[in-house]
Amino acid sequence: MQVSPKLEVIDLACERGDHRLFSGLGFTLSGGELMQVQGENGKGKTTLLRALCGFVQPVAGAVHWCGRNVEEWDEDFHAQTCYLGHLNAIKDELSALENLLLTAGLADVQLGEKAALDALRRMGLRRKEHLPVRVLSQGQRRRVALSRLLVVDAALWILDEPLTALDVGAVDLMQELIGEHLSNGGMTIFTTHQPLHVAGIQTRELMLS
Amino acid sequence: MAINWFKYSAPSTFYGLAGKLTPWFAWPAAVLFAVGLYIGFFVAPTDAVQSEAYRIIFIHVPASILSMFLYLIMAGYAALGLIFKTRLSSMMASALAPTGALFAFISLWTGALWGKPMWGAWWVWDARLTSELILLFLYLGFIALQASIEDPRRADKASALLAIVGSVNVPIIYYSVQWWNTLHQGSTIKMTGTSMHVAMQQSMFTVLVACWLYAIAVGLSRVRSIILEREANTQWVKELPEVKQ
Amino acid sequence: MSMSEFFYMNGYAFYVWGSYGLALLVFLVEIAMVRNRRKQALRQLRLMNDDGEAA
Amino acid sequence: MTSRLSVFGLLGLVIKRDLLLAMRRRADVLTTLIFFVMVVSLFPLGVGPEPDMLRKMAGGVLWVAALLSSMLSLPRMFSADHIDGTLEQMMLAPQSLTVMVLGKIVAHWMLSGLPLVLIAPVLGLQFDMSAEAIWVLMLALLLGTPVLSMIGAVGAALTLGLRGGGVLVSLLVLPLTIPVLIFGAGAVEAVSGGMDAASNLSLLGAFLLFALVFSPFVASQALRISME
Repeated sequence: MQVSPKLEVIDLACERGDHRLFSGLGFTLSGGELMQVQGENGKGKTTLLRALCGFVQPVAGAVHWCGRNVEEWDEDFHAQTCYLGHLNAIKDELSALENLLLTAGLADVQLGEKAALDALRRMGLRRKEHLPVRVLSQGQRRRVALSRLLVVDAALWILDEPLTALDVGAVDLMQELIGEHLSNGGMTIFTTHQPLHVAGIQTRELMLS
Repeated sequence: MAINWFKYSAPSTFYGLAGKLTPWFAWPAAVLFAVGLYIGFFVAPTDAVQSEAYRIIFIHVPASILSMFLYLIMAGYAALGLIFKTRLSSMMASALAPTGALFAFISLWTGALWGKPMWGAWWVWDARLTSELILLFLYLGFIALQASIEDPRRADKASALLAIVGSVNVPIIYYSVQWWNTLHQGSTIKMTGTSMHVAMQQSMFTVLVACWLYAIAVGLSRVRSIILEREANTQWVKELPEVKQ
Repeated sequence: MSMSEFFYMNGYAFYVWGSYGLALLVFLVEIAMVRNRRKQALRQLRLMNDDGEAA
Repeated sequence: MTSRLSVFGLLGLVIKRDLLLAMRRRADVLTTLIFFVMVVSLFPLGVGPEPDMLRKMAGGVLWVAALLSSMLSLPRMFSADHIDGTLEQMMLAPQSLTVMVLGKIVAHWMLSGLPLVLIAPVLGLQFDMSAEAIWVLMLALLLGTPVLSMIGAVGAALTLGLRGGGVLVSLLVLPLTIPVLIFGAGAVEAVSGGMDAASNLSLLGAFLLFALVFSPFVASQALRISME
């Protein structure tokens, strides 16, 4: 039985050091929804996203996925999320293709070389697939990192500044990808300092202050 | 009559409690030190073999015992803090570490000063002295790890894990050093227990109790400072009379 | 037993008093350290409080 | 849910990945090995070339040098993955972190411990060791160096991303490795003294099993603490 995925944040509070970043935070995100986390620097946008992933232990409150606390979900929850942080999580020594294949392997996704190449080409990395990532530009590296979204079948995308270093074409591509993801019943929560609009989707906004 | 222990595990309550308790440990410690050393120096007779030099054991043995036990207690507190997320236990662990390290240092120093007249060498690779040295290293590692992590919560957890790994290792280290020692037929400090004069035992025991009380008193007052440092942003700290003045 | 005999320790004065002297020194230093830490913590807190009231 | 990789599949994947990365950056592996050879070669220069004395020291010297060179490579075990964000992704992977950590430990040992085992006979000859002693030395190193990588992994995970982490990790790990040093060097010494090394070697084997059971889990917990 396929349950429609749902992310619930209940009365969440997080601290950095002794400093309370936010408290009493609550929202629900269902399939097909897009949420942008807003707030000035240092208000805890990244911390919130990391708390959703389970990197940061919240001081109070809980995160529920499909009605169950994510602490109980453990690895099954991770199989349904894809997190992209400030860091690209790619290896300079390896080629774009090798990086993507390894990423997929660790994420437990059966990925053939053909599919991996397709994903990279879709991200605009044609003819760059076999180059060591070392020689690619910042924007191209970001594209390699983003190609993970295409191969990992995750319902929840958690994207921290996904548009960093991307050019206009790539931003359009990202908007398109997110649109497809949402129309397939997925959901996305992200932060950005650049405008990101997905055609036909009302972006929900969450203000941290 | 049920005492609510959890009430006392809140740093705000414990701060006051520790302040009240400290003198109750500190003064008896001072008195017992005086009594123990009086017995040790004036009542206990001169040893036939070691002459007066044996009187070093009245401080050496209690310091060694304390350094070992404090490590285990520290690891226990750290583990409690890690498992039950009680901040106070983690604070207790970090409050005990310097005291334990200093006892290990005293034990090494007095061991050396005892070894010189007995075996003619400042340092013998005796099993107990070697273990004590390794114990000091373990303490230093714990303190260094805690000092180099800025976020106190990560520092607590990381050092707790280290202390647990360390305390699992302590018996292994102890027995391997002992095995190594017998293999190399090194000299071993032996105090023929049964022939010890009653006054010697009394003195050593009294100093041991004094050391315990001292360690508790110092630990309690250090944990008070740690509470103040960690809870600096809370209202109850700001309202303390000693802060307000 | 005279005082000088007691301090002479039958020739082991250096070892015996060296041990107890150091132990005493360590205890005193540690007590001083603990007191100093408390003083520092309180000073820090008062400074923070002053800031808070000024702001 | 998804089709899970088997434990061994995952283990193999992580090991293959780390070895592949190391092959692209061969210098790192070589520096550890060269360091080991250098430290061992310094001892005769320091204490004199009398074969009798060297033979007696050989086991201890080689073991201390192995300990130091494995400390040298420890900080690298997780730091590269930490800096580029791969570690975050590993922790988010729908697979057991403990198994992944075990994979990294095995890879670390293959790159830093195994080369030492293989070069040890050459160094043993420098110290005029008997053939039998060299065999026992290799066997002891084969059993003991994985333990160093395992204990080291806990230290490396605890000091992840800290200032001065490199020195700190040695400070934390070295005292814990003393039993390995004692029994490792003891095995060589026993054989040189005409005794049986079996008890030493079986104790080393016991340490290996003990560390194998606990250290990957403890190291993965340490990583979680450090990543928060």
